[in-house]
Amino acid sequence: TAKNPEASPSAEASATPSADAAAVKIGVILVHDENTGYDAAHIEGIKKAAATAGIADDQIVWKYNVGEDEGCYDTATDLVEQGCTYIFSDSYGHQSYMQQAASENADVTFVSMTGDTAALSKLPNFKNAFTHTFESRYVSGVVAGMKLKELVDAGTVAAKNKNADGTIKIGYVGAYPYAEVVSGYTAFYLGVKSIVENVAMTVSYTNSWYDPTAEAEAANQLISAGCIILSQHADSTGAPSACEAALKSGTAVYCIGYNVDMLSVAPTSALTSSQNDWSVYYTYAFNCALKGEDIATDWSEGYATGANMISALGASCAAGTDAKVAEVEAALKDGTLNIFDCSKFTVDGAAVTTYLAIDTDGDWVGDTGEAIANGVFSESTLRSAPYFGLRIDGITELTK
Amino acid sequence: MEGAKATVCMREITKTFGSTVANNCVCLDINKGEILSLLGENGSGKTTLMNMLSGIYYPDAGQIFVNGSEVSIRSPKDAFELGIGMIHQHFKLVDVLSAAENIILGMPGNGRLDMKVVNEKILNICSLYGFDVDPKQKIYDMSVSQKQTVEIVKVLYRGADILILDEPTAVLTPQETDKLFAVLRNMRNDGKAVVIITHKLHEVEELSDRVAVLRHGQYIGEMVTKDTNAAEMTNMMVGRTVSLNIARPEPKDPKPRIVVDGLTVRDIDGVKKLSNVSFAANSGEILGIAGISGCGQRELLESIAGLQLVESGSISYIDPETGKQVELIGKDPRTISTLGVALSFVPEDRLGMGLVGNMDLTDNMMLRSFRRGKSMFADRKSPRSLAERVVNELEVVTPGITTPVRRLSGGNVQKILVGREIACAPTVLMTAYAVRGLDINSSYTIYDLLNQQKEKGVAVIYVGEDLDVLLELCDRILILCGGEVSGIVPGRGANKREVGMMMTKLGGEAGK
Amino acid sequence: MNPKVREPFVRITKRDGLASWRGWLIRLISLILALAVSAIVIYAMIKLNPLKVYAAMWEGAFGSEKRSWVTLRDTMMMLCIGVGLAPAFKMRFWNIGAEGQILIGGIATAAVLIYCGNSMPTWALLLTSFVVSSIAGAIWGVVPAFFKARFGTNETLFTLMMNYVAIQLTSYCVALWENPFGSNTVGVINQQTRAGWFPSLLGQQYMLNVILVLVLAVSMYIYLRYSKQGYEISVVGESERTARYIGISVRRVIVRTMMISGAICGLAGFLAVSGASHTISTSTAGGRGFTAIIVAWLAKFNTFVMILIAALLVFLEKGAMQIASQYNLNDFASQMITGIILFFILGSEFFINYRLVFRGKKEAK
Amino acid sequence: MTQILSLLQAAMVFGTVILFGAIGEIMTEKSGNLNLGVPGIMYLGGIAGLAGAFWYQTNVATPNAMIGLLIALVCALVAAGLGGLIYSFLTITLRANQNVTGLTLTIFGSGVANLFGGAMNKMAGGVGQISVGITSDAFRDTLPFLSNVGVFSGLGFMVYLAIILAFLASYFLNRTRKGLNLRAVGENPATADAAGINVTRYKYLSTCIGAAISGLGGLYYVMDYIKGTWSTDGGIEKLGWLAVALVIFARWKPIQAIWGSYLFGALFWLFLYIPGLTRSSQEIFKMLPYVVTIIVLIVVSLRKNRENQPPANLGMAYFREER
Ligand SMILES: Nc1ncnc2c1ncn2[C@@H]1O[C@H](COP(=O)(O)OP(=O)(O)OP(=O)(O)O)[C@@H](O)[C@H]1O
Ligand SMILES: Nc1ncnc2c1ncn2[C@@H]1O[C@H](COP(=O)(O)OP(=O)(O)OP(=O)(O)O)[C@@H](O)[C@H]1O
Ligand SMILES: [Mg+2]
Ligand SMILES: [Mg+2]
Repeated sequence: TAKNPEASPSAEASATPSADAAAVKIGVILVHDENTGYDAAHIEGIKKAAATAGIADDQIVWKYNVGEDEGCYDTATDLVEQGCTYIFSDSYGHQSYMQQAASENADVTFVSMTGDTAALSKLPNFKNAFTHTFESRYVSGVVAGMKLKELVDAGTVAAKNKNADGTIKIGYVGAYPYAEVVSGYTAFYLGVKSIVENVAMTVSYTNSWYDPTAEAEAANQLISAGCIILSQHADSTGAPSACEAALKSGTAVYCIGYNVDMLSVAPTSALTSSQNDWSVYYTYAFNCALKGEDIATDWSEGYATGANMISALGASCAAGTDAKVAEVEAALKDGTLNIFDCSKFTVDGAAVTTYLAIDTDGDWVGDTGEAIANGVFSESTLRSAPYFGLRIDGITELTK
Repeated sequence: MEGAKATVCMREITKTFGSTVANNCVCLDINKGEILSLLGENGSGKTTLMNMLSGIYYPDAGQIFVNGSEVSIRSPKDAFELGIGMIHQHFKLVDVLSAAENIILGMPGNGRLDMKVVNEKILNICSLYGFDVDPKQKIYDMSVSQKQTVEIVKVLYRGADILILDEPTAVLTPQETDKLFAVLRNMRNDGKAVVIITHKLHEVEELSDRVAVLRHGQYIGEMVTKDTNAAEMTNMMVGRTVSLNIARPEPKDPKPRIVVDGLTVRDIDGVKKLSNVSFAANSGEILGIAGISGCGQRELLESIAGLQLVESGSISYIDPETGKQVELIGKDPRTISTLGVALSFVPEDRLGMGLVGNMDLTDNMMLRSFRRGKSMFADRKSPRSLAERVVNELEVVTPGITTPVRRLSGGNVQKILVGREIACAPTVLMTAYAVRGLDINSSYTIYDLLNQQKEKGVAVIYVGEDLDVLLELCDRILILCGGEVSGIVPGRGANKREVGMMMTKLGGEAGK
Repeated sequence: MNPKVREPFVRITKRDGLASWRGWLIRLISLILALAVSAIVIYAMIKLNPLKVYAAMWEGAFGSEKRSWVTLRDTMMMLCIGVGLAPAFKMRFWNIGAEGQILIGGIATAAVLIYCGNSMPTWALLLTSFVVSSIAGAIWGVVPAFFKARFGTNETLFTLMMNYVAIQLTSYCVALWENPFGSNTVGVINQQTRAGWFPSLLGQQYMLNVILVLVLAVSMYIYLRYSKQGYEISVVGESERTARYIGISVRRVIVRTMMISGAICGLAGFLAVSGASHTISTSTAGGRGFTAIIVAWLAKFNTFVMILIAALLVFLEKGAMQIASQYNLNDFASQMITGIILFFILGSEFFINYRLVFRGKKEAK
Repeated sequence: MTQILSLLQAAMVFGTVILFGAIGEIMTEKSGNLNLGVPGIMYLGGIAGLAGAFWYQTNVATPNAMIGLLIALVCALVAAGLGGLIYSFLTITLRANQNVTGLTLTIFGSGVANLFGGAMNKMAGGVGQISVGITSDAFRDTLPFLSNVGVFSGLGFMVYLAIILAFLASYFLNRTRKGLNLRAVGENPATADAAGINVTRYKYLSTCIGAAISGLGGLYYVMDYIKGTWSTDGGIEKLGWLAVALVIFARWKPIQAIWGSYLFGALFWLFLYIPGLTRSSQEIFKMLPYVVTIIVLIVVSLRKNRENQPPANLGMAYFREER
């Protein structure tokens, strides 16, 4: 698998730090601390990038458990007072407050990770960045597809695992019906579908980014409804451990995690987890900072730069998964594989030909930015945050 | 140094509560085979002294000897082990438990509790001593005297060599009192030591062998009962000569002030508490209300004060100035009290109605007056001076007017309550059990106060337990029996026996 | 039988009228002891110099003018809720529903800012939010009060449940107002226009918060101490039977008091949304409704003492963020320290009210 | 059908957490102590159990499930009991205000637990990596004779332990002398004291034992509900509050708490099983358990009953010489 790619292109630039490298001071605003997978991944990424770029520990000021409220604004301006020139925040809910701080402190660069309003705000010192998580979800979907194929071949897929139309039930525990989530589960579904054609996916939202019991209960509900493969876009180990428990008590069900390697809680039922390597972006950003260059307003990279990957394959993975994954990953890296190839999915039975991705007037409906060209929906090219909001055929959301 | 018969010797016992010295170097002997009366005014430290024997309080200084050896009584458990049992002034009962459960509370033993055996044993004791207790009845369903009976059975059940009773008869009927006294005499004859605290001097004379007197926390002296009399005992308690006659001036120009007609009241459970009660209370006279406990006195007074839901009938108030009639039923307590109808009700637990235990004297005085004036803010000046006046006039024993009333001794709490009600300058003054638990001196102070009110032309309604007092104090006596009017007799020349009969049987002997 | 001669080794007697400066001295000593114990714990666990840790905490709360203002703003928020809870608790009404009342006030404010943001000037928006949020909070407080007054329904559980109902209602509103769809955040409301935000006063962004809450605190002090209604509240709290006996309508007092209590907690929601976060989420109250119970009780409902306690708690919270940032110490450590400090302060009251008498030291008269 | 079973199971698992909390709190409240520190105590129980099992599993080459389970149980009981001891010392001996002490204990417990939980996450190599799988599995093993019986398949032994504890507590309170004494202490400590009952000892014991039982709720949450992991999301705290609520809901009767807790659990997760809800209407639907609780509360208060009242002296400190 592609865990921890050795070098990323932007890392090479760090060879020539500018004279005032010591003057760079980085502020980091985290919505939680190292106790949640999502923040842990950011922390790890920043530390790694700092080491690569040659930024000392005392040049980074960490702020943990910053709420998505005035606390974020307070913290951001406090970091400015402490002399930070680059300030990063890791949660979407921080964005408005980061933007507010950016508009008041023109000589400090603010980066709202996973945000989407940097370009619209027209503030030169306000940036967004995101990885191509949908790519690693697609790859994890392929892993799941391989397993499903094995299950079908072994005759494990029972009647209760099938819908009336014969499609096989798989499930997805999502946080919110947010474009980032929709884009992710669609990619996962398409990944499974690339191996096993007749699958149908049910999505259950927990209405929380992190809630172990809700994720577990949503998973239990999907399992009891007959889903045989589960994946998730929520941060806890709730769903994988529910699968592991179900598998133990005799219900065949396997799962794909997110952010965190789930093998410790679900050694038999976990197949792999889709992951982000945030160090790729932070290395890029830190190098820009050291050189005094402008950071891209919207940064978005994926497999090609090593910003995405999947975790080590679990023991339950089907034979041949390794090779298949390598093949898909190579295709993603060299650009020959388009995940959102419009010929591979339909919406309400019809192929999609046009999709406006960017909302400029605040009515939450895209009005500029055509995302489809040459029969391919290009995700995360118009801005860093995902915008794939289509509900394609074969996927049902339990709640709208 | 201890007398041969003395089973308990208390030597130089001192106990203070904050700045209050409740007992100051008290020495007291309690003898086997003897009933000792402990006398003293309210707040003189009787309860405190006995509580140190029963392990509730621990003395600041002094020694206690039991059967000749020095002991340290650190808890009620220690007291039980020394054979000391006490019936407390305030009930020590758990409301939601049954009589039997209360009686066996804290008794040694492990494991499963067999209530059948317990109940049988209790019934045995009851029949032995002639008490009537239903072991399964919950305390909250009981009348005051039933509760007191449970308290008595409780000590009998445990058995005690030294029995202390703190005002046990305050709420008992005369018949129950007689039964209790018979039991106490038996115990004395069995060689046990009995201490009784009471303010009813005729009980002292009737029952005890010896009296000991406390005043302001100090031991004053002791006497053999048969060599003394009520007047001497009172003088010793008070420290000066007091006269023990209740005055009864002739009513001046009595006019109906409250006219009750066909009053019928049911309680929440639908039980009839008053049935077709009619009478008039006149200005310038004291109307006594007699009856055994639970016969409806409380409901009657509360109906007049607007605190009770009335089923039918009417209560009219006749304004002394205009002579106009006002219907009180349906009016809220506030309106009624602004008309000049005052009620001072001393409930069984003394506090809890009419006073707020945690508030100081001033704030308690304010309860009646705080609404005065249009201002948003309450006036605290006049209640303060009223508090000072009541303390001075009624000789209330208190560290100061900023002491929470809960800290005062029972009798003093009552003085505050009655004093406040009278201070409202009412046109109708109702008092219930105004002298319950009061020492004799204070009781007479209260009678004088009532007479003063009567002479001012106030219609006074007096509910009391002591028939002798009713007969001496009141101009007319209304007798209630089971919620109905058994009769109304003039106070002068009324026959105690006859009134007693009417309390238990409608219309007395004549009603047969 | 079993005569015991030994006097108990130590016994407790009640103290009367301790001079108030000695009371405060005892509290101060307990605070110092608490800091010492916490220091030992800090050192034992992470081998950091506790003095440096405390210095960092001070730095975090008051290290700059901005930080001081943020600390002040949050203290005022906590004080506001404490002031709101005071009359209810004084009446022995266990209002643990502040959390919900704050949220409802916050929802009301957010609704005004969202729906009227473009059609009203800021002063009108502020006035409307003020009124609407206090009414909303009052309603949230009155519902349990009504049932308590009428049927004696247990208010502890009722108000607790009302918190959760309010949280769900907030979730619902967030889903309704979220921007963009599915993100579960409302974002900063009126970010461009700043319509309905507290304006700066005397050049200070949070001056209005401070003034508003101090006015509330002083008024509440006077109300509880000197007004007739305040007196009624104490009587109902001490003894309902007595209150009824002297003709206080207990039902009316309960409902009226909870209306006031709820309204002030609702105002705290207004303060949180209009005066600080300019957004609404399920964490708008953030547990402060519970913490403020500690503030109100420890201060024995004296609103001026509440300022001290609120400041202490907020100081600990702000300090925690700093030590987490500076020493990479998980900021849950601050909750532990807060707990230890409060335990000591709570325990110190004992030495103000009671005295220990040791064996052999019978008091000289 | 499987959906209903799945809901019932969710209800029982959820209910068991708060049932432990509630039984412990009933024992505590029966002594007149209102301990609002239940969430904190459950935190302490949970983290201690997890830490014990983690320590055992990382230090032993081939850990034995039963030993891990016992260590976790003992650690949870002791830690939660110590939480109760802090509360007891402050409120019983030092007569501190019970409400504030309880709330403080909640802050303290959650602080300690999350601090150590975070540290353990780090030691285990990152989030979600604390693996006490062997111990957790032992907690989740179904009883052998029930492993295939519908809703009971997949329920660990602690579900039954909670029920047994509820019956034991009820028996103790209503049928034994010590139980009677305990109730008297909570109703009227002055009376109990005068009857020779050691009020202080009863209060201490029942509060500490009650806390230990409540702590089992935290242990069950960690070991069974979230399967031997730790998260700092405040999940235990919320359940702790619901346990306090359940005490009142069950009117201080342990046996009533059993069905009360399951009802609460069922209502809590029902929204997942109702088809056709939108995301916002789901949020409204999630009010159900709370609204039902409120309705039950009102209905109960309409039927006024002396037996349904809290212990009369709940929340008040007792000092013998006070009056
Ligand atoms: N626990 C206490 N705390 C404070 N003061 C007390 C306490 N107990 C008694 N006192 C005070 O000690 C004094 C003596 O009270 P005590 O109850 O012994 O009087 P008493 O003789 O029994 O009076 P009464 O006849 O009214 O019952 C009173 O002034 C009372 O206020
Ligand atoms: N055999 C017995 N021994 C001792 N006490 C008993 C016995 N039977 C009943 N009681 C008493 O009767 C009262 C009511 O008991 P009961 O069994 O009806 O309790 P309950 O109110 O139904 O409580 P729960 O819901 O917990 O069963 C209790 O106070 C109990 O102490
Ligand atoms: Mg648009
Ligand atoms: Mg007395």
